[in-house]
Amino acid sequence: MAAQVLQKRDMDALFGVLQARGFRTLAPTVQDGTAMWREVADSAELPWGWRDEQAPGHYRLHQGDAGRCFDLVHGPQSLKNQTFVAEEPLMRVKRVDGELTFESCVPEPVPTALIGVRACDLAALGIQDRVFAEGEHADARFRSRRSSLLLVAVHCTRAQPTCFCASMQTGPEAKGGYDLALTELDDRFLIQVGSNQGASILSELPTESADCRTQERARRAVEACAESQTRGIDRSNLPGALYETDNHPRWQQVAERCLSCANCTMVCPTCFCHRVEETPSLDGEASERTRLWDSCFSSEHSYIHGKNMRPDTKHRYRLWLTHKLASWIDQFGTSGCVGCGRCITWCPVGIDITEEAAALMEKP
Amino acid sequence: MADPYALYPARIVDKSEESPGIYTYRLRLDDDALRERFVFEGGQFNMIYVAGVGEVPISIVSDPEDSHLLEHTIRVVGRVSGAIGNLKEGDVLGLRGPYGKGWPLETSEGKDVVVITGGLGCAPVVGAIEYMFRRRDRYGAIKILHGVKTPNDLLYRERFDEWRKHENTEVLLASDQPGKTWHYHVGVVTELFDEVEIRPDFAVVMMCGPEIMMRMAAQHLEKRGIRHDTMFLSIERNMQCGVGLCGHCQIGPYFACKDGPVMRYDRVAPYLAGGW
Amino acid sequence: MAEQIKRPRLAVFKFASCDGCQLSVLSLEEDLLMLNERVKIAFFPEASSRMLDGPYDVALIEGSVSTPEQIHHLAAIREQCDTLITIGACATSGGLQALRNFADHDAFVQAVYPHPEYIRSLSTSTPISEHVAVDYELWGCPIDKDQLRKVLSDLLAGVVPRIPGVSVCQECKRRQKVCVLVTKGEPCLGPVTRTGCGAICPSMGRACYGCFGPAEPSYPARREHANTEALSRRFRETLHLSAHEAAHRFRFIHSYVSPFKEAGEETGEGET
Amino acid sequence: MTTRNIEVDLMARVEGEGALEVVVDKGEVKDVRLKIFEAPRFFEAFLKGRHYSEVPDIVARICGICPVAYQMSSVHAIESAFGMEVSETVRKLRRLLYCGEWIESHSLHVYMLHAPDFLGLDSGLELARSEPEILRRGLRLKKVGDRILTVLGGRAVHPVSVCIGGFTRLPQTNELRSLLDELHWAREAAKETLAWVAGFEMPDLSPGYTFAALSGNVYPMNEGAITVSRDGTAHDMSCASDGFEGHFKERQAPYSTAMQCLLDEKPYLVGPMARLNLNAASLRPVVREALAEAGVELPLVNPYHAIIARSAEVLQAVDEAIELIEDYEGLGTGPGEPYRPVTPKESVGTAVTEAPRGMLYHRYALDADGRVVEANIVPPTSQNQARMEADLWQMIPSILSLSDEALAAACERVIRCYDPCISCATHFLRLKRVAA
Ligand SMILES: Cc1cc2nc3c(=O)[nH]c(=O)nc-3n(C[C@H](O)[C@H](O)[C@H](O)COP(=O)(O)OP(=O)(O)OC[C@H]3O[C@@H](n4cnc5c(N)ncnc54)[C@H](O)[C@@H]3O)c2cc1C
Ligand code: SF4
Ligand code: SF4
Ligand code: SF4
Repeated sequence: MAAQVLQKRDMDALFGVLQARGFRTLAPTVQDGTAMWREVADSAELPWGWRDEQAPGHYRLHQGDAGRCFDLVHGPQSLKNQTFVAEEPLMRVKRVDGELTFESCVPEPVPTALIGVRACDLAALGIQDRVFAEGEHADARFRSRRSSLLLVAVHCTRAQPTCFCASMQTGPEAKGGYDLALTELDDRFLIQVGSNQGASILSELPTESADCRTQERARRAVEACAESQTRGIDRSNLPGALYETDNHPRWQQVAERCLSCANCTMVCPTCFCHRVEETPSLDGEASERTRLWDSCFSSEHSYIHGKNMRPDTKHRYRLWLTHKLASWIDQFGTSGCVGCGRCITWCPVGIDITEEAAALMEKP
Repeated sequence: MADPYALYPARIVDKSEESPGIYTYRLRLDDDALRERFVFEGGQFNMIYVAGVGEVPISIVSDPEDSHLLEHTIRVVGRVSGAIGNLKEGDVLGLRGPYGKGWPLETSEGKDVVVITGGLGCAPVVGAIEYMFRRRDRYGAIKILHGVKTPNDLLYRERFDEWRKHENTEVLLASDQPGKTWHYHVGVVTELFDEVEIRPDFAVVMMCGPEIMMRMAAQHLEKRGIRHDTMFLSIERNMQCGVGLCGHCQIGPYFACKDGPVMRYDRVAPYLAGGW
Repeated sequence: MAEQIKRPRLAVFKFASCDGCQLSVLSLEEDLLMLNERVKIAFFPEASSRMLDGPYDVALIEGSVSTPEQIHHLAAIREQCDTLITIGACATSGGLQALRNFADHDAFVQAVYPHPEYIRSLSTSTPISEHVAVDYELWGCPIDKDQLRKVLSDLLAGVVPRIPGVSVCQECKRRQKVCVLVTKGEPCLGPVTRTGCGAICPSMGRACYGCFGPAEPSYPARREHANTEALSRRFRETLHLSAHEAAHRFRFIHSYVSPFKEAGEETGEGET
Repeated sequence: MTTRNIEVDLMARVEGEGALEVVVDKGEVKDVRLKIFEAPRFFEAFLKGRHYSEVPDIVARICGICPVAYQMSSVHAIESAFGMEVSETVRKLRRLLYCGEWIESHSLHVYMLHAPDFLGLDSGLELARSEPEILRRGLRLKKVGDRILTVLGGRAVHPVSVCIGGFTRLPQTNELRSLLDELHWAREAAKETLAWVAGFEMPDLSPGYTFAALSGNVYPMNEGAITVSRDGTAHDMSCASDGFEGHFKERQAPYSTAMQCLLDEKPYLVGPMARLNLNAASLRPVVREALAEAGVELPLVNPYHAIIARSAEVLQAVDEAIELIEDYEGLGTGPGEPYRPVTPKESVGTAVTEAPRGMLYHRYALDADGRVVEANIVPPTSQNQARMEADLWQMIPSILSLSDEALAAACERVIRCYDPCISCATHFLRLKRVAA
């Protein structure tokens, strides 16, 4: 279907149609000085007039153009928080008369529409699909949540200095994987269809077909966003080049700054490490197994009895960066980094993956 | 399996002590259908779960041709293994598997096999050795080289004596430190290489032990002309899931759980004992 | 009856402390009743007038060592108990009162008491582990009762307990809390502080003040240290804290344990 | 043998460590010593040089049983030093926080520490066998208090959200509302508690107390004037918190690391009984009804009746908490600041608030950067300490016929009425001189 125009004043129709179809509607909202995803009733709760300011280890909100609701690029959460949730029960174990029973916990799908999904996060979702949803051991929990999502993307028209999606070829234009995609212009949205369900929803909205000027303006806004990006990663020699850096002094240098606190991995939309924790009842009759996000920066991550396979921060940082930019390609046929820049912003000491990658690929 | 974490009750049919702190368990899955379906190869592992405690990866040491009773040899080293050690016949565990890639037992048929093990944790390869002896005529010369730190660390002494009796088989032992009852080699395991003949193009090497030992051994063997792609190493990493989801067991670009635990030396060489 | 005899015997001892960690034992609620069934609470003066002599299977120790008598008392307890667990900051690192370790003790006594001659106390407040062997340490000021429950369940099941040692940040992010360091420039200690509290300070919009002590691996494989140096540098260079202010962040609840101890060294002469 | 030395080496079911020594010679009481051997922790000394913003977290560590009281007295004192007022929302939420602590602390004392004395048990846990439902009720009531503290402050012991000028975060309306179901249950449970304890058989003892508590328009927690009454009804003296040190004087006993505090050289009583007596007029109707139904008349003058006062205050706090929550207008989700900005200045500030065990006085002198120059803290237990000893002097002659063991136990029971918190009582004194 050709692109359509939805006037901003008609935006609540989108919420209405989705809700009528049984979806919970979630969107980024302003909370605690950033954007957090939350269930919202209508467009009034979107971050109208807010813009973010991101830099390494730095995030602030400012007032901007009151007529715009998607100028706030992103907060710490990505789609990962919806599909591979931070903490969830895996199973309940009971002991009855010496027998063990195992009850798997798999969530019932709850139809959920996410409004305002960024290109980088869609790309990241595609990557997590390869990890969790494909292959012999696909994860039932991820799949249940994933299958219940309806995705309304927003092509970015504003980038942060930390963003480098253009260089990773994941954005700022959403490349697919969405049901509907919006481009925000001053008074209207250009709206594109990415799936049959999206088309069917669009048909219920008060839209008109987009004229050439609107399409052109939308295209230019997204292009300008790409051009505004200053960071990037030179991927021409990846994955190979990184495997040659084993003894590069940069690993030690970054380890002296790195806190090993794991924030980068927690906010990264593709990181999938997790561990399983056991919570037995005091009487020993029952136990719950919980899956939690873990991080390759944890000392326990590589622990095997008596030793740590990755004993120092430099080993852990090396595993992380190499995994993101190189080994992921060997493992899953795609980069593990989509260029969202979150790890740069949310690192308490502002370590910058693009800067580190560039330094590592230079001869020491 | 819809849920990769789903566990199945397995009952301890038999428990025997190999030596202090090392036990061999024979487990029987409760579910008949599952038991029938359970097919594995030597060197694969199961995740073994103790209620209220946790789950650990443990190699299957029994023979793939008898999958009704699964044999596991477990050394008590910590939390979960300790809890397994406290269990007795009739107790129920949780089990899922089999996972990972095992020893190249079939492709090694017709070849000489050199088994190099070190330290205490050589259970994963014991199953493979037994497998070959049960099919002794399919293999060429079998040479078992085993190194320990002190004479007291030598486990399975009877098994070594048993194996030694087979035809066309050599068993060589080395201890870093001397001891009164130790009448084998004193020194590191790589020094035993000088005592055995290895035919570069006819031998497959299987190794299990500390990474640093395996790396040294591989470097020695390389000098003796052994090709990298004929050496196989059993890799140990922390594993939470066993199926490539949890990320813990990465070693360079590999997941030890699904690309291993048995891995070809040419692949893992850059990542051994280097903080990967 | 035979069942009763076999119940493990639990004792709770107090040294210099605020009682908050003992209170966490009493706050186990329903689990307190279950615990009371599974163990014999043999010595817990704060909760019961019945004080039975040792030996004890498990002793929980609250508080730091700060008087000469306590050193002897502690040695006696160690002999009486099988498994000794310290509960809380005071017992585990010397606690807030270890601030005295950096000052002139006599001046302190004189400053606080009109009759300093009545006061018998050591010039330092030290962790239990400085005096006797400790089997497990529960961090936190106060401890987290869920951690306590887990450790007790493990011990009752005959399993080696594990106490996680990763950073507060992990929990902070898992709970979808917004980083106060990045969004507000607050000097948060979360990145170098041990997990366990549920990241409640950032949840309450403020910086973590390190009450669970330094993050470090929970397995004895290698005792490495949280990178307090880099965090302190960050406080000074981009959050514009003075050297003194940055040091005070670390010289607080856990002033006497590495690496907070070293990171707290920049304070002015004679001050705490 | 005419001289009897009665000793309780380690008093049980009190917070902190204390001992009791009574010397009786030829049928006459010669000495009564409440010995506090809790190790000194020198809080006032290391407060010096600390930034005002660190004070609430430091002083909370004085006592894990009533950390909120310490936080409250400190923020009020410092706010008064800086001449600042807090918003009405903050004022109410601080009351709510205090309600949480009262409910938690009082329920613990009533059920786990004190009731066993009237039931002939060694510990509250023994109720698990005889009356498990009652024990469950007590633990659940305590948990209601813990939950209020957790919603407002992150955790029950040493909550983290109190700061000078307000809170670091204000709760969302729905977070508070989620407490209401339990609170409604708690209101009934608190009534049952009051009826239950009022039915206990209690010895007669009326030592003729002088009562001291805050009193004002509302039931005191963090507001009201210091008020003294000699009969429990008439207000004989009244002053603001800066008058505290002028009337109440501390001295150190040689056998104790704690200080004793006297009013005109004489012992006086602080705590729930004093509060209840002096504030009968501001009791909530539901409390008045429950007291009447239980046949309790004010003023209360017998130390054993403290358990009744405590139970009445649990009801008072639960009922007020419900009202505070129902009235609460949450701040929505915008990035508004929950505390007022602070401008430090060189100044001195004092405050008294009502800890569960009674008046808690703080005074701070601060420099222009807002760093503490001097601190003085007088906790309730040091105020009650002389009173406890006086009670024993008075009671012991009438029970001399008892065996040593029984006599010791009887003395311990009197002490326990005060819910003494020895961790608090110790290590406070005026900071006279500070190391250079
Ligand atoms: C593929 C594979 C096969 C194995 N086969 C055997 C076997 O046949 N017999 C045997 O005795 N042992 C075997 N191990 C080692 C066994 O898994 C560990 O000894 C066991 O995990 C220790 O757990 P614990 O809780 O007792 O130790 P702790 O020291 O208390 O360890 C705590 C946690 O760390 C992790 N961990 C610790 N040590 C290891 C380790 N060596 N490998 C992986 N994760 C570890 C686990 O998650 C464990 O739960 C194997 C390991 C792997 C990876
Ligand atoms: S590595 Fe960093 S920039 Fe790349 S996807 Fe993860 S968080 Fe985003
Ligand atoms: S607020 Fe503190 S604990 Fe949370 S992520 Fe930021 S630095 Fe870490
Ligand atoms: S966030 Fe830090 S200071 Fe706050 S409770 Fe947790 S560990 Fe303690």
